[in-house]
Amino acid sequence: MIPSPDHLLVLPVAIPLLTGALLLIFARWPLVVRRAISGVAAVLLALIAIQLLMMSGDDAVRVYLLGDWAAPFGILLVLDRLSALMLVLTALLALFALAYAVQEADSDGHNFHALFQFQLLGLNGAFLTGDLFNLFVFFEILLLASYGLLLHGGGAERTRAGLHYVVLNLIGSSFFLIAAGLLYSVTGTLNMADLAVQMRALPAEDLPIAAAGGLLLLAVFGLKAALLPLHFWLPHAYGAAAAPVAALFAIMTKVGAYAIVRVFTLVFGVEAGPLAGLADPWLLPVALASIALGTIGVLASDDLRRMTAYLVIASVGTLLAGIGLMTEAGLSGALYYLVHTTLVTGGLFLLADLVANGRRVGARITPRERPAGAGVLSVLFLLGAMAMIGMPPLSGLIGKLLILLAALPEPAVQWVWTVILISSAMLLIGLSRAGITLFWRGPPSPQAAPSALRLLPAAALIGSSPLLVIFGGPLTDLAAATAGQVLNPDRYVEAVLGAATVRETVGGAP
Amino acid sequence: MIIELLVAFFLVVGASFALIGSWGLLRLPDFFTRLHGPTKATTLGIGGTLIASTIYFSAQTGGPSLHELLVTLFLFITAPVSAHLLAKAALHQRIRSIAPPPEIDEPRE
Amino acid sequence: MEALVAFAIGLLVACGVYLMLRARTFPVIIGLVLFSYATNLFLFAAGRLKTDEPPLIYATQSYTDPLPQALVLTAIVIGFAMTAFVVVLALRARGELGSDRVDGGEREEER
Amino acid sequence: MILQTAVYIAFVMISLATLLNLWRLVRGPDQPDRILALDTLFINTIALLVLLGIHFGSAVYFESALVLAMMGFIGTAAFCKYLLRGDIIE
Amino acid sequence: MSRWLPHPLLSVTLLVVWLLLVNTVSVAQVLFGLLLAVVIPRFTSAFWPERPRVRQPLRLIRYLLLVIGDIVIANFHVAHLILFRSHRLRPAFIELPLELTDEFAITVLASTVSLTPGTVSADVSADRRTLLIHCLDAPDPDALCAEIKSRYEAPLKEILG
Amino acid sequence: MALGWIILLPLIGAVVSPLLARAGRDAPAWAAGAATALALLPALWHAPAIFAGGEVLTSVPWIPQLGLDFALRLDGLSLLFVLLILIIGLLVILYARYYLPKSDPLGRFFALLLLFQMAMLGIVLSDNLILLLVFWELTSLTSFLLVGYKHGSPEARRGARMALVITGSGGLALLAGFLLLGGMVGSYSLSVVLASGELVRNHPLYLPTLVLILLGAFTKSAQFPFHFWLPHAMSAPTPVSAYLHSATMVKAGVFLLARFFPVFSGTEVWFFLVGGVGLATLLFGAYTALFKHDLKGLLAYSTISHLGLITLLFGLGTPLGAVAGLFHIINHATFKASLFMAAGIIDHEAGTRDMRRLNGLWKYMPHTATLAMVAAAAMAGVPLLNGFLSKEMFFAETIHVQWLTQSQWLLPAMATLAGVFSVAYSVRFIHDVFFNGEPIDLPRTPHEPPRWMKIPVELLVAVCLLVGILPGQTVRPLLDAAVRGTLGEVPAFSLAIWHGFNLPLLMSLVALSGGILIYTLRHRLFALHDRLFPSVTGEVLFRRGTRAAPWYSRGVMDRFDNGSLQRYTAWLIGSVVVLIGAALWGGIELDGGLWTPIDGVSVVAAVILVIAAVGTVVVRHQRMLALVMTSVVGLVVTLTFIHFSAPDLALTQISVEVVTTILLLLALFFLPGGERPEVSMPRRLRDGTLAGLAGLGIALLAYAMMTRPGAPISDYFLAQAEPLGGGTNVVNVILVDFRGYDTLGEITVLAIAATGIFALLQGLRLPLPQGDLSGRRWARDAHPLIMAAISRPLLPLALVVAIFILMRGHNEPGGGFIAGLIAGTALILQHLASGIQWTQERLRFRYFPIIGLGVLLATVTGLGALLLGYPFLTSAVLHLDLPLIGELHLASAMAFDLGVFLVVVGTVMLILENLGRLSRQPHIHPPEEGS
Ligand code: NA
Ligand code: NA
Repeated sequence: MIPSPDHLLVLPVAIPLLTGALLLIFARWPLVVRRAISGVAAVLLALIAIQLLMMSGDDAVRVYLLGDWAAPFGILLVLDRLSALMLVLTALLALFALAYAVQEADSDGHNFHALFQFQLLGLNGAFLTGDLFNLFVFFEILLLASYGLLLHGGGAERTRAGLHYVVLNLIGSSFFLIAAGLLYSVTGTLNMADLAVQMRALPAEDLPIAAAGGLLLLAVFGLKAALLPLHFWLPHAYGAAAAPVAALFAIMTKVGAYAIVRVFTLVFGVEAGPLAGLADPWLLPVALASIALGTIGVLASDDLRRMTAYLVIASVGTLLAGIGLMTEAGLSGALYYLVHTTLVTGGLFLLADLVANGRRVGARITPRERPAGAGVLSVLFLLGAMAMIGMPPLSGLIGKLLILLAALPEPAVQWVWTVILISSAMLLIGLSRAGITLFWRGPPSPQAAPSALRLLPAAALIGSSPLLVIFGGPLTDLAAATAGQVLNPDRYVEAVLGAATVRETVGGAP
Repeated sequence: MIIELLVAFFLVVGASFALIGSWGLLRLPDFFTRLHGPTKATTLGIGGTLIASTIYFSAQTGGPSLHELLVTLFLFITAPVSAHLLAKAALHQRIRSIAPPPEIDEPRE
Repeated sequence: MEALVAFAIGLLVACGVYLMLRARTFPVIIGLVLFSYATNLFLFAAGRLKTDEPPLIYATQSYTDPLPQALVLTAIVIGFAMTAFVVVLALRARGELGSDRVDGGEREEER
Repeated sequence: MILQTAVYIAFVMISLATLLNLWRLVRGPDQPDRILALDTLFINTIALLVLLGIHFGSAVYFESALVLAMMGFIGTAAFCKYLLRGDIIE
Repeated sequence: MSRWLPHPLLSVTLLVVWLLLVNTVSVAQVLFGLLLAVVIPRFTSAFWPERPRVRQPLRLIRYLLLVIGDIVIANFHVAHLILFRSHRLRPAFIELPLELTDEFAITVLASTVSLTPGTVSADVSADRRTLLIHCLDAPDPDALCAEIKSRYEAPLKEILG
Repeated sequence: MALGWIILLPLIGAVVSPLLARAGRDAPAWAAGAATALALLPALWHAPAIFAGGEVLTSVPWIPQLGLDFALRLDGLSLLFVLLILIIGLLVILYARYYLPKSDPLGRFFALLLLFQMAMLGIVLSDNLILLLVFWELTSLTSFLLVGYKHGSPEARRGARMALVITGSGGLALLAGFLLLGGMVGSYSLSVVLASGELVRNHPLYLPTLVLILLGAFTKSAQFPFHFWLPHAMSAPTPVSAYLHSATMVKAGVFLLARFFPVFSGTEVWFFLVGGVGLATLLFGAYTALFKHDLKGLLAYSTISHLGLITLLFGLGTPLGAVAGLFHIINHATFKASLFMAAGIIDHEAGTRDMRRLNGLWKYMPHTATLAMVAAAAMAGVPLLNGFLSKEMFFAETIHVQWLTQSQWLLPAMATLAGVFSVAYSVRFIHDVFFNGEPIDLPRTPHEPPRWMKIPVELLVAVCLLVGILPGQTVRPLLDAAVRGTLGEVPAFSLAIWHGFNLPLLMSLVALSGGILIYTLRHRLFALHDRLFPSVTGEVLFRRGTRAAPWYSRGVMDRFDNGSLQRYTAWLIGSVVVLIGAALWGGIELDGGLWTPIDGVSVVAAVILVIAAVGTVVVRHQRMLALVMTSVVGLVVTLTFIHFSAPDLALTQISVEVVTTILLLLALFFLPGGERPEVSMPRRLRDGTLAGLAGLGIALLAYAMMTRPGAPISDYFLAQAEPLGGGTNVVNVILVDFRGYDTLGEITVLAIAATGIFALLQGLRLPLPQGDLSGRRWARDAHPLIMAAISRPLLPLALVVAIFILMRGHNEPGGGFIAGLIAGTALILQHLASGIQWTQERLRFRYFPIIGLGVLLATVTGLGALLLGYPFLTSAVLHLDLPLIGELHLASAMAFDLGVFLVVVGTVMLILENLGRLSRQPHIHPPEEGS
C-alpha cells in the first residue's frame, strides 16, 4: 500500500506562509481586502487545527516527512496531542486577536497582516517541527515577526521595549545555535527523536557536552518563556505592544514552555540515561521565583497593561512549576493551566485596551476617570482577575489545584504550595485594588463606550474561562492524555524513526 | 617541470610584490605615498599569483583554465577606483601630506 | 589546530559579550556581530575541522561533514536579517528616544 | 618539490604582508590609512586563497577569490563614501 | 540593433566573462552565454546610458597592451622606490588639465594613471577640467604631466572621444 | 438530583431577575422571591427523610482528575442551614424590596443576592471538598460585590475589598487544608472524609491541615484577629448585612467547624485552637460592641462576639458543646437578622445610625421599637427568648469542661464576663436608641416604615419568642436532625426554660445584672476605653499591609528592574555562565583524541583575529574604527571557513559581511558616537569577568567538542546528494532539498525582516549630522565621477557572476543566497555611486512584490510535489538530453533556489535603500554638541 502523506499536517505552516507572501506581494491592496485575506486564513487555520486535534485523539503520533526524506535525515513535522493542542490554542487566540485588530489597530502601521501571518507561521512551525535546528529557524521566524508586531504603530515606549526585547533574543538565539552545535557534535543528529535515542547510549565522556547543550537550551527556552531572571524583556514589551499584538503574545511565552516540555521530556526525558531530568534541579526554583516576581510586579504596577504583563510572568511561573515537577499529574495540570492562562491573559490585554480607549488617562490605574462602558468592562475584568488569581469557579482555580495536587507527593511540596497560595492572595490584593480603582472610583469618562463588536473578542477570550471549567472533565482528561503521551516518548520516537517515505514505497524519485 | 618552474616563479614574484606593497604601506612616510604601494605592487602581486594559478590549473586539467583572469581583471578595474576614493577622502580630511596639498574645492569647517 | 580555533571562538565570545554589556546601541550591535561570528564558528566546529575536504562530490575521497555548514549558512543569513533589524531599531530608538543609550539613562536624557 | 617550496615561500611572504597590513590598520594614524590597510588586507587574502588553491590542487577557492575581490571593493568604496559624505546612500 | 544589443561591446565582454567563469567552452555554455549577453545589457542599459563609443577597437587593444606593460614597469619602479628610497622621496601633487570630456574616458584615464608609474589620481575637479594626481616621486612634475598627456590622454581621446 | 435544584433555582433567579428589571421594581423582587421559595420545595420534600435520620446524596462526576464531583449531600446539618439560608433569604428579599431606594432598579441587587444565596447553599450542600471550596470562594466574591454595591462611597469600597481579601485569602488556606485532607484520606468526598476521623487525627499532617482549615473558617466567621473586616462590611446595604453578616455567610465558618467536628475535634490542639480563638473573639467582640456608636457597628461586634461564642462551643469538643453551638446558630440567625433589619428601618426612617444622635425613638416608631427590644432581649439572653436557652447551655458546658488544668473557674468566669458585656450592649441598643431623651439633629423626622418592611422583622421576632418559650415543640426536631447530621447521633440533652436553680442560671443572673450596671457606668468606660485602646488593631495592620505591599513591591521592582538593557544582558549571560558551569562541574575530558596539525598561516590568521577582536573592544568609542576592526574579524572568519573546507560558507560570510558593513555605516551616520566612556572600574570588572567566563566556558566546550570523533548522519547526505538530490554540492543539496524546509523558513525570516524594517523606517526622523565628529563639514561631491563611472559597467559583470553562482550552486560552491547577495550588493553599489533617485529611476520594480514572489515561488515549488502524491518540498529532477546542448538536469530545487535568490535580492535592496532614504526625511538639525 502506498502511504499517502497526510497533507493536513503541513497546512498550519503552508497557509500562513502563502498568505503572508500574498500579502507582501499585494501590500498596496486596500486594507479591507488584506483584512479579508488574513481573516479567511485565520479561520481556516482554526478549523484545520481543530481537525488535527481531533485526529490526534487516537493517541497516534503522526509524522510528515518534508521533502520525502526519512528521519533522521530530513526535517519532519510531528503531530501528537501536545502539538495539536498548541496549534488549536494558537489558532483560537489568533482568531480573536485578529478580530480585535481589524477594528482599528491594523491600520496604525505597515504590513500588519503579513506580520501577523508570519507570526502564526513561526508559532505553528515551532509546535510542529520534529527537528532541533528547524525549531531554531521557526523561533527566529516567530521572534522576528513578533519584533515587527511589537513595534507596530511606533512610539517611544514600544521602541525602547522593542530594542531590549530584540537584543536579548538575539543573544538567546546565538546560544541556541551553540546548544545545537554541542548536541550535534556528540550525537551527530538534529532530529529530536534521534537525539533521544542517541542520548540513551551516549558515552560517559560526552555527557558534559550534551549536558551543556541541554542546559543552554533551557536558558534559551527560559528566555522565551520569561522565566526569572530572563524575564526582564516581557513587562516592558507586553506593556507597550498594541493590544491585539499583546494578546497574541500571550502564546509567545508558552512557546518557551512548550519547547521545555518537548525537549526535556523527549531528549532529556526519563529514558535519557545519566542525563535524564537534566533540567529538574533548575526548573522548579526558577519557576517559583518567577511566580514571586510576577506577583510583586502585579502589586507594583500602576498600569493595567503592565499589570497584565506581570500576570503573564506569574502564570508562566505557575505553568513551569507544574512542568518542573516532571510528573504526569504535574504536566497534565500545567497543560490545562497553559490553555487557561493563554486565553485569559490574551483577553485581559484586549480588555486593558478597551479600558484605555474608554478614558482619557489610558490604562493607568488611577481613580481619575472611570472608563466608558465600565459596567461590562468591570464584569470582564472581574472574571479575568478571578481566573488569574485562581478564584472559583473559574479555570485558574482548576489549573492551580491540579498543580498543587500534583505537587503533593513531591519533596518540594511546601515550597510550591506556599508560593502559589501566597501569590494568589497577593494577586487578590493587587487585582482588587486595580479593579476598584479603575471601575468603582472616579467620575465616568466622556469617552464613547466600546461597541459590542469591540467587546466581543475580549469577552470571548475571558469568557472561555468558565467554559474551561464546565468542560473541565473532558479537558483535564485531554490534558492528562497529552501529558501521558509526552512522558512516554517511545511512541514518538518509534513513529518518527519508523516513518516510511513515499520514495521507498513507490520506488524511485518523482 | 617547466610548468612547475613557471608556476613557482610567478608565485614567488607575485608574493614578493604583495609583500613589497604591504611593506610600502608600512614604511612610506605619509598617507598619499602609502597609497601607491598597495594599489600597484599588490595588484601585480595578485596578478602574479593568479597567473601562476592559471598555468597550474591549465596544466592540471589539460585544458585552458583562464577564470583566474577574471579576478585579475576585476582587481585592475577596481583597485584604481579604491585608491582614487581613498585619496579623495584623505584630501577631504586634510590629513598630513609631505607633498603640499592643493587647494581643493571643499567646504571649510 | 583545535585549540587555536577554540581559543579564537572563546576570544570572540568574550569580546562580543563585553561589548554587548556597553551602554550605547552601536557597541552593543558590534558586540552582537562579534558574538554571532563566534556562534557561527562554534556551530561550524561541531562538524570538526578538516582541511581540503570540501563536501563537493567529485574530487576527493573523504569529505568534511556538510550538515553544520548548511546550518551555519542558514544561521549567517538569519543573523544578517536580525542584525539589520536591530540596526534599524537602534536608529528608531535614536529618533524616538533622542538618545542611543540602553542603560536606562535614556529616560533622563529625554527630559 | 620546487612548486611546494615556492608555495611555502609565498605563504610566508603573504602572511607577513597581512601582518604588515594589520600593523598599519592598528596604527593608523588616520582613518584613510586604516581603510587602505583593510583594502590591502582583502587583496592579500585573495592571494592567500589562490595559494591555497595551488597548495591543495583544488579549484574551489576561485569563487571565493572572485567574490572577495568584489566585496572588498564595495566595502572600501562604502568606507570612503562614509568619510566623504557621512551618508553613504543618498 | 540598438534595441536588442544596446552595448555590443558589453555583450561580447559578458559572453567572454561567462565563458571564463564556467571555465569551459561548450555549445550549451556558449548558447547560455549568448542569452546572457543579450538579456543582461537590456536589463542594465538604463544603468549605463552614456554608452562609450569605441571608434577604433584595434587601438583600444593597443592601448590596453601599452598599459599592461606600463603596469609591470610601474610595479618594478614603485617596488624600487619602496625598498630603497622610501626616505628620499619627493612626492608632489600635480594638476593635470584635461582635454577629455567624456566621463568614461576620464575614468579610464584616471584609472590608467593610478595603475601606472608612481602616480595615483586623487581627485577630479568639480568642473571636470583638471585631474589631481599624486606622484610618489616627482623630481619634474611638468615633464610627468606632459608624458601622461601624450602617452595616455591622446590615444584615449582618439579611442573614446 | 432534586438537590441540584436547590442550588440551581437561585442561579436561575439570578439570571432572570435582572432581565425583569425593566418591568418595574416588583418584577425582580418577585423573581428572586419565587426562586428562593421554589428552592425551598426540594429541601422540604426531603425533610421528612432527614428528620427520620436519613441523608440524601447525589453525585455527578465533573473533573475526575481533580477528584471534583458535583456531589451534594443533604443531612440534618445541611438541612438546618438550607432552611436558614432560604427562609431568611425570603424575608431579606421582601425587606430589601422596600429598603433600597426607588432609584435602584433592583435587578443587579437581586442577581448578586441570589448568586450569593446559591453559593451559600452550595457550601452547605457540597459533598465534595473541592466543590465546597468553589462555593466558599464564590461567597467571598459575591459578598465583595454586595458590600461594594454602593461603590460610590469610599467606605463601601474599602469594606468590600477588606472582606474580599481577608475571606478570599482564608479561602486559599482552606484550599490548602482541603487538599491535604483529601490527600490524607485519599478522596475528596466529604462522606469519605467524615468517616475517616480516626485516620486524620493520627496523621502526621493533622496539625497543618487543621490550622489551614481553621484559617479558612476563622476568617469567614470573623474570628479574632481576622474579625475586623466584618465591621467594615457594614457599609453594605442593610439587607445584605442582615443576610450575609448575621444569618448566613459568617456562619459558613462555624458551619465548617460543625461539619468537620467529628473529623478534627477531640484533640488538645483542637481544644486550644478553636476554643481559644472562640473565647478571645467572644470577649473581644462583646467588649468592643459596647463602645460602638454606630448601630450597625454595635451589631457587627455583637455578631463577632456571638460567632466567637459558637466557635468556643465547638472548640470545647464535647457533643453537648456542639449541640449548644448548633442551637445558638439558629438563635443568633433569627435575633440578629431581625436586629439588623430593625437597625435598617431606623437608618431608613431617621437618616442616621449614630446612637449619640438617635434618642427617644419610642415615641416615633413604637411598633418597630417593640420588635427591636424583643430581639435585643434575645441577644442579651433574657429568659423566655431563644437566646436565653442557648446561652444557658453554653454556661453549663463551660462549667463541665476542664480548662487549663488548674483553674476550673476560669472559663465560666470569662463566659460570664462576656455575658455581662453582651447584656450591656444589648441594653445600650434599647435604651440609647429608643429612650434616653430626645433625638439630636436628625436629618428627618422618623416614623414607622411601610407595612411590608416590618413583616420580616415580625416573623423573626415571633420565632425568637416561640423557640424561647416552646423549644421542644418548635426547634427540637430540626436541632436533633442537625445534631445527628453533625455528630452522627443525638446525645441526651434537655431543651427547657427551667432547669432549676443551678450554676448556669446564676451566671445568667450575674450577666444580666452586671450588664445593666456596666451600661449605667458607660460614660466613664467610654473615656477609659479611648485612653487605653488606641486603634492598633488587625485592621490597622491590614491597611498598612495593603498599602505597603504595592509600595514595597514598587521598591523591589525599581531596584531589580532599572530599565537598563545592560542589566538584562548581564543576567542572561550570567545565567548561561552558571548553566555551563553546572554542566562542566563534574569535570570534562577535554581532549577527545582528534587532532589537526597547526600551520603558520593559521597562526597568523589567529594573531590577526586576536588583535582585531580585542581592537574592536578597545577602540569601541571610535565607532568607524571599530567597524574596520570588525571587518577584519569577519575576513578572518571567512578565511577560517575556507581553510576548513567550507567554500559556500566563506562566500556567504564575506558577502553578508560587506552588506552588514554598509548597513552599519548607514547607521553610523546617525549614530556617530564620539562620547567619552564614563564607566566605573567595578562595572568594567564585572563585565570583564562575565565576558571572560563566558568566553572560557565556550572555548572549553568548543575544544572538547572538536577533538571528539563523531558519527554524524551526514554520510547519508554525502551518499545520496548526487543520486537522490541531483547535485554534487552537498551543502547546497542539503539547503534546497534535504533541509529545504529550513531554507524556506530562512527566506521567510528575510521577508519578515524586510517587512518589519520597512515599517520601522516609516516616519522616522533623525537629526542629520552636517559634518563628521571632528566638526568638518561633509564633502560637496555626493557622487564622485570615477566611482559612478566604474560602478555602472560593473553591474552587468556582477550580474553575470551572480547568475553563474546561482546556476551552479547545486553542484559547486554557490547557490541562491550568495547569488542574491552578489546581485544585491552590485545594485547597492549603484546606490552608493549614483544615489537612490538615479538608481530607482532605472530599477523599475518594487521590492515587496519581489520578496513575496520569491517566498511564493519557493513555497509553490514545494507544493508542486503534493500533486504527484509526494510530501511538501519533495524535489524532482528532470533529465533532458537535448541535441547540441547535451544532458541537462533541471531540478525543481533550482526553482526553489531562484525563490531564495529573489528574496535575498529584494530584502537587501529594500533594507539598504530605505535606510538610505532616511537622510531624505525632512531635516532635523542636531543640537549643539555637548548639550
Ligand atoms: Na442615643
Ligand atoms: Na542616505
